[in-house]
Amino acid sequence: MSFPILTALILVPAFGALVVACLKKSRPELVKLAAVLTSAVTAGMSIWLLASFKTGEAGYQFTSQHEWVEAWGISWHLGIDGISLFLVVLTGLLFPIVIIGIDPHHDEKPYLAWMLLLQAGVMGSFLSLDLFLFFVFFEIVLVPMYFLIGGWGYDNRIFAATKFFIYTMFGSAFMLVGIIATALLAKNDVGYFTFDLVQIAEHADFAASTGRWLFFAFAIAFAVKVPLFPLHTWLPDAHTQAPTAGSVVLAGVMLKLGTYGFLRFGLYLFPEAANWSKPLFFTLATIGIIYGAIAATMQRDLKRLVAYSSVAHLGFIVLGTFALTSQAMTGSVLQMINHGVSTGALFLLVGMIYERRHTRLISELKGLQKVAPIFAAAFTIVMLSSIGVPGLNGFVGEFLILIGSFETARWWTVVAATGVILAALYLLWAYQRVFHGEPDEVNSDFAELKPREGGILLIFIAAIVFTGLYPKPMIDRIEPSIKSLITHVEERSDYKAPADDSEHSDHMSEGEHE
Amino acid sequence: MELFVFVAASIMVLAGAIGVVTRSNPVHAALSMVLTLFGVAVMFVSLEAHFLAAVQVIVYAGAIVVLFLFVIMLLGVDKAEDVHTEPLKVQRPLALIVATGIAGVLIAAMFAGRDTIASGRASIDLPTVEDSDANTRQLARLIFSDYVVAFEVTSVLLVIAVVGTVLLARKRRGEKSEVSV
Amino acid sequence: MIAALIAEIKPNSTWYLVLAALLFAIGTLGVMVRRNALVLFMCIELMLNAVNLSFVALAKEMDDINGQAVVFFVLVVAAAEVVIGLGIVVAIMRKRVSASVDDLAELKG
Amino acid sequence: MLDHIWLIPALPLAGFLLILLFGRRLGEPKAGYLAAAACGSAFVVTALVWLDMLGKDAEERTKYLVMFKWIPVGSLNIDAAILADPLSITMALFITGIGTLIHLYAIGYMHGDPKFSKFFLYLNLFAFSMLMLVMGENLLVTFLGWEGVGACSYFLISFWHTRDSAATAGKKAFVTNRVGDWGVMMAMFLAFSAVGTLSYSGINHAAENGGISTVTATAIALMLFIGACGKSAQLPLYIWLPDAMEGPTPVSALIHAATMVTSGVFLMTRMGPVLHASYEWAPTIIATIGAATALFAATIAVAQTDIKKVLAYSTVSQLGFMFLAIGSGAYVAAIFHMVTHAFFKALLFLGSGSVIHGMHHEQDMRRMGALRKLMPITAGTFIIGWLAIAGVPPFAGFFSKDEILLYVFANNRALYVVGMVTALLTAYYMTRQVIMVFFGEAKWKDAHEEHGAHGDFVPHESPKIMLFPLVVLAFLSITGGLLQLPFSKDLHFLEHWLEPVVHHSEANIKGTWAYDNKYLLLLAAIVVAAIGIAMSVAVYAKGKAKPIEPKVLADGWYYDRAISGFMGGPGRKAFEGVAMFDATVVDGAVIGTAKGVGGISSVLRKVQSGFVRTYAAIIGIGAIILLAWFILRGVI
Repeated sequence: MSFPILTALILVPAFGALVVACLKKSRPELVKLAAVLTSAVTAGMSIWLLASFKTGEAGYQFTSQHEWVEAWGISWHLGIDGISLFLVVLTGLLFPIVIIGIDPHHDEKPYLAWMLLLQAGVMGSFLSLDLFLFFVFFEIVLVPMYFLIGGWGYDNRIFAATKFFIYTMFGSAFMLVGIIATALLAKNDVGYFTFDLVQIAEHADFAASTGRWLFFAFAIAFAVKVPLFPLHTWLPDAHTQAPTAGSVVLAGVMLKLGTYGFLRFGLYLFPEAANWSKPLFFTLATIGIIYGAIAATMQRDLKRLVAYSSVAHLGFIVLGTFALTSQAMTGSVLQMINHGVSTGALFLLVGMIYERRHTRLISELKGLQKVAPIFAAAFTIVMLSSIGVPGLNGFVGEFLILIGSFETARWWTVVAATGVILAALYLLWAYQRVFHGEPDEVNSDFAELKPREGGILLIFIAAIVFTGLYPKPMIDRIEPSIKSLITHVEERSDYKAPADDSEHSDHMSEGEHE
Repeated sequence: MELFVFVAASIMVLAGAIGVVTRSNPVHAALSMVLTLFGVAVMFVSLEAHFLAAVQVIVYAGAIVVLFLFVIMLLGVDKAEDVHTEPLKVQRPLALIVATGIAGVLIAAMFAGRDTIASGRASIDLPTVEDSDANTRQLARLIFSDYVVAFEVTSVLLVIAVVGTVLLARKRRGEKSEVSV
Repeated sequence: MIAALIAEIKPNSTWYLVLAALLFAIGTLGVMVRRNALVLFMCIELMLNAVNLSFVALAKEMDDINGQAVVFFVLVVAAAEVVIGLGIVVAIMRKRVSASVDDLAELKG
Repeated sequence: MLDHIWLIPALPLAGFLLILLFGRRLGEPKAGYLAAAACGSAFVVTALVWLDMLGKDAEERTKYLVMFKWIPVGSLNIDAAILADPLSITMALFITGIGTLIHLYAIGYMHGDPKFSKFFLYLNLFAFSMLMLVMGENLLVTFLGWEGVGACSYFLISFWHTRDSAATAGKKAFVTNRVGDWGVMMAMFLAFSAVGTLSYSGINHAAENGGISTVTATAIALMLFIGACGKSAQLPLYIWLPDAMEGPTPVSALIHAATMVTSGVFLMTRMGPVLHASYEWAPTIIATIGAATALFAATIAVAQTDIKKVLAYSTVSQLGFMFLAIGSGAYVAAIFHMVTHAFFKALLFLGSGSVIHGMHHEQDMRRMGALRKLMPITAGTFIIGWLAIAGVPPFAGFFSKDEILLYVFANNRALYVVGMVTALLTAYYMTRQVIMVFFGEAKWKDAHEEHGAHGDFVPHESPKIMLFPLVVLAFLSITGGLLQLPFSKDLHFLEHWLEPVVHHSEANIKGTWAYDNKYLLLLAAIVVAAIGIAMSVAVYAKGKAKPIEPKVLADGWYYDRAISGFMGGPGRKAFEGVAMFDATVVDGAVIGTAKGVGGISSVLRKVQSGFVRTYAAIIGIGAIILLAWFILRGVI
C-alpha cells in the first residue's frame, strides 16, 4: 500500500483551510504561514506526481478506492491519467503562486481559508472517478468562489457572485439528475448499483435515445461552466468583479472543469451521444470563437475584454474535444493548460494595472510602455501567447486543435481559424490604447514591476516559452489517454477516426533525412 | 325522547359555539364554550360513549376552560375585543363564504359517503354496549392492548408539554414582566 | 299524534354528523374572524370537538369502539396543545401588550 | 560545415539573448556592435556553408538537421528541423549579409535614441526568425519564423510607440498579416490531411508524384498565396506596408524591403511543385494579382511626396513583379529579382534614411532638393540604386527584371504589357525622386525659415558607419546582375545553383518565340526604361510639362482610406452591434429570466400577508377545493 498521494492532494489543502479558519485573526503572519505552507506542500506533491507519472500509459494511475456509502454504490475513487495530470499540476502550482503573490487587502484569514478550500474542491473534481464524488466536489467549488467574489471583489461584486452561483447551479441541477439517472439505468448492465465512472463507462450500454438525454443533462452543466455560447454571460461579470486571485483561478483552472467534464464524463460515458451531437458543439464552439472575439474587441474594461477572450479560447477547446482526433483532443488538453497559464497571467497583469491606477477602463490608461517598459514587455509576451504566436504556448494548442479538427470538422475549422485574426485585433488594439502613445499626467507615474510581481510573472513566462518550444513532454503524457478515449468512442459508436497513415508520413519525413 | 335530547343538546352546542365566535369579551367566550362542551358531552352520552362523556366534562369543561380563564385573568386581556370593526376588509365576507363552503362540502361528503359507511358496517367486529360499565371496560381494554404504545407516547407528550410550557412561560432572570402575578 | 310521530323519529348518525359539520364550520369561522389569540384557541377547540363528535357518532353507527379510542387520544393531545399554546401566548404577552394575532405579522412576505 | 548549419539561426538568437540580459548595461554603442557581430558571424557561417556546398555535387547539397521532436501527436510528426539547400542558403546569405550591413548602419542611425539597445534586441530577434523562416524543414518551422518576423515587424514599426501613427501602423501590419496567416494555416491543414506531413520534402514529393489531387493542390497553393499576399504586401492586403514606414528607416530597409516582405515569394518557390500540380488557372491568378499589384502600386508611387512612401510603393510594385514571375513559372527569376531587389531597395532605403538623418527627420521631398553637394556619398550611392531599379543596364535590376519579363512574355502577353508599363512607371517615379531630392533647387532653406525651427539649418552628410553599408550595397547593386547573365547558358549561375530545388516546377520556355528573340525583348526593356527616365527628366528637371500627380494617386486610389473607413465605420458598428447584442439579448435573456422570477415572486409574496387569519382562510379554501374535487370525482 503506497502513499495515497491523490487523497493527500485533496485533504492537505482542505486541512489547511480548516487550520487557517481556526487560527487567531490577531496573528496574521501565522495565518499566512499556514496557508503558504499547505499550498506549498500541495505544490510539492503535485510536482512529485508529475515526476513519477508513468509516461506512455493510458490508464489511471495512483488510483485509490474506498467505500463511502456502500448502500448507494458511492465510493471514494480517485485516479489520474494523461487528461487530468496537467490540470492537477496546474491546480497545485497556481494556488501557492496566487496565495503568495496577490494581496487581498483586507480580511486575509477568511480569504486564505476560502482559497485553500477552493483548491481542495478543484483538486477533487479533477481526481474523482466516481460520479457522485465528482458532483460533490464540482459543487463545493462554487461556495468558496462565491465568497471570494462576493467578499473581495469590486463594486458590483454581490450581483456578479450571485449570478455566477445561480447560473452554475442551474447547470448542475441537470447534471445531478443526469448522474442519478445514469447510475440507476446502468444498474442492469453493470450488475449492481454504483456511481463508479469506470464501471459504468465500460459496462453500461445505454439505448441511443436514453444516452442522448443523459448526455445533455451532463452537457448543460459543463457548457455553463466552460462557458459555451450562449451560456457565457456569467463569465464577464464574474471575471470583472472577482478579485485578481479569483479571476486567475477562475480562468486558470475552474473553467477547465467544464471542458474536462466533457472529456472525462461526456465522451467517456456517452460516446454515441457525443458523436451524434458533435455538429451542435462544433457550431456553438465556432460561434463562441468568433462571437467572443468580436465582443472582446468592443469592451471598454480590460478585464471584461480578457473574459470575452476566454470565451473565444474555450471555444477552441470545445471544438477540439468533439473533433475526436488525437491531434485535436491532445491539443484541447494542452490548450486547457495553456489558456490557464496565459489568461491567468493576463488577469494578473490587469490586476497589477488596477492596483496602480484603480481603474480597468481602457480609456483611462495611456502610454504605459514609456513609463513601465518591463511591465509592457511582460504584457506583450503574455499577449502574444494569447494571440497564438508560434514559439509560445498558445500556438501549440491552437494549432493542434485546428489541424486535428480540420479532418473531421472541416468547414467549422475554416471559420474557427479566423478567430486567430480577431484575437490579434482585439488584443493589439487594447494594447495600443493602454501601452502606446504619450502617457498623460495620471499615467506618467505608473510604477514599474516590483521584484515580487516580476518573479511571479517570470514563472508564467517561463511556462509560456517552454511549452511553446518544447511541448513534447506534455504531449507524451497526454496522448495515450486521449488515444484510448478515442478507441473507446469508436468501439461504442459508429464513429471512425481518420486513418492513422503514419507509414505515409514517416516515409516522407524520415526516409529522406540524413 | 331521543329526539328531544338531541334537539336540546344541539341548541346548546350551536348556541355555545356562536357565543364563542361572537362574544367580544374573552371571558364570555370561554363561558360560551363551556356550554358547547356540555352539549357535546350530552351527545356522547346519548351515543353511548359514557366514558368519553365523563372525560369531556372533566378535562374540557373542568381543566381546559379553567386554564383559559386563568390565562385570561393572569394576562389581563379580558378587555373586550372590538368585534364590530375588521381591519382586513375582505376577511369577514371571505370567512363567511369559507365557513359556509366547509359546512356545505362536509355535509355533501357525508351524503356522498353514506354508502361507504353502510358497507363498512358489517365487516367490523362489534363490541357490545349494553351495561353502563361495558363501554369503559372495553375502551380500557382496547387502549391498554392495541393502543398501548400510542398511550405511552401520549403520556410522554403530556410531560413534554408541561415542561415546555413551564420553560416558555417562566420569567427569565432580570426580565421585568409587564404582568405581575 | 304529532308528539307520537315526533317521538318515533330517532336521530341517526347523519344528524350528528350534520351537527358536527356545522360546529366545525362555526369553529373555522371563528378562527378566521377573531383576533384575540385566546379566542382563536377556543375556536380550535370547537373544531376539535366537532371532529370528536363525528368520531363518536360513527363509532356508534358502525358499532366500532376504535372510534372512541381515537377520541380519547384527541382529547389528551388537545389538552397538551392548549397547554403549549397558552404557554406561547403568555410568553408573547411578556413582550407585547396586545393579544391580537394581527400584530404578530413578522413573517409577512 | 554542413553539420553546423544550426549555427546560422543560433548566432542571432544568442545575440538576442545576450542583449536581452545585458543590453541595458552594454548601452550605446556596444549593444549595436554585439548585435552586428552576431549577425555578421551568422553571415560568415552561412558563407562557409555555401562554399562547402559549392564543393559538393548537386545531389549532396541538401542537408536536414533535426534538432528535436517538436509536436509529435499521432500521425502528425513535426520536428524542429532545419534544412540547408541551395534555396535556403541563398536566402540566408543575403539575409545575414544585408542584415549585418543594416545593423552597422543602424548603429549610426539610432544614435542617441533612448531605446538604442532594445532596437538591436528586436533586430537580432528578427534575424533569427527570418532565418528560421527560410531554413525551416517543414511548414510549421517556417510558420514559426513567419509569425516571428511578423511580431518583430510589429515591434519595430511601432518602435516609436509614443507616436500614435506608429502604434497604429504596427497594429495594422500585424492584423493584416494575420489575415494572410490564416491562409498559411489553412494550407498546412490541407497539406496534412492530404499528405499526412508538413515537411517540404514530403509535400513536394507527393505533389511531384501525383500524391495530391489537383483540387487539393490548387487549394493549398492558393491558401499559401493568401499568406504570401499578406506578408509580401500584394493586393488586396498590401495596405500595411506603406504605413509600416512609420518605423525607423533601417527597419524599412531590412524588413520592409529586403527580407521579410520577400518571404511570400520564398514560400511560393519552396512549394513550387504544389503550385505546379494545381489547375492551370491557379498560377494565372497569382500572375495576374502580381501584375495588378505591380501596376497599381507603381501608379501610386508616381504621386507620393514622402521620400519613404515612394520607396514603399515601389517595394509593393517590385514584389508584384516577383509574383508575376512565380505565376509565370519563373522561380529562378523571382529569386533573382528578390536578391537584386534586396540589394538596391535596401540601398535606396538606407540612402533615404541617410537623407532623413541629414535633414533632421524631414521626410517630405518637396522640402528637399540639391542635396547632392551636401551629401555626396549618399547621393552617389542613391543614384546607383536608382539606375538599378529603373532597369538601366548593366545594373542588377535590369537583368533580373528582364528575366522575369522574358518568362512573362512566353506565358501571357497581356501581362507582359502590364509589366512593361510598370517598368516605365518605375523608371519615371524613381527619376522623379532622385531629381526632387538631389537635384534642382534647395527648398529646405525656405521651408525651415518659415518654421523658424532651425535658424542655421544645413543638411549634413551621415557618419561613416552609415555610409559604409551604402557603398557595399551600391557595389552589389552594380554587380548583382552577374548572378544570372542572360547571354549564355553557362552564365546562368543562379539557375544552376537553384536547379535541385526548382527543377520540377520551373517553366520551360525553350523554343518559344520569346526565348529565341530574347535580345529583342532586352532592347525593348532598355527603351522603356529610357523613355521613363526621359519623361521624368523632362517634367521635373526641365519643367517642360506640368507634373501629373492627381490626388487620387497620392491617396492610393482611396483604397486604404476605403478600408479604414469601412473598418472604422460599418465594421466597427457591426462589432459594436455584436457587443450590444451580447449585453442586451444574450445577457438580457439571463437577466430577464431572473427579473421575471423576481417579478412573479414579488406578486406572490403579497399572499404572505403575515396575518394568521388570512392563512386560515386560504387553508379553508384549499380544503374546500380538495373535498369538492374528491366528491365530484366520486372518490368518497
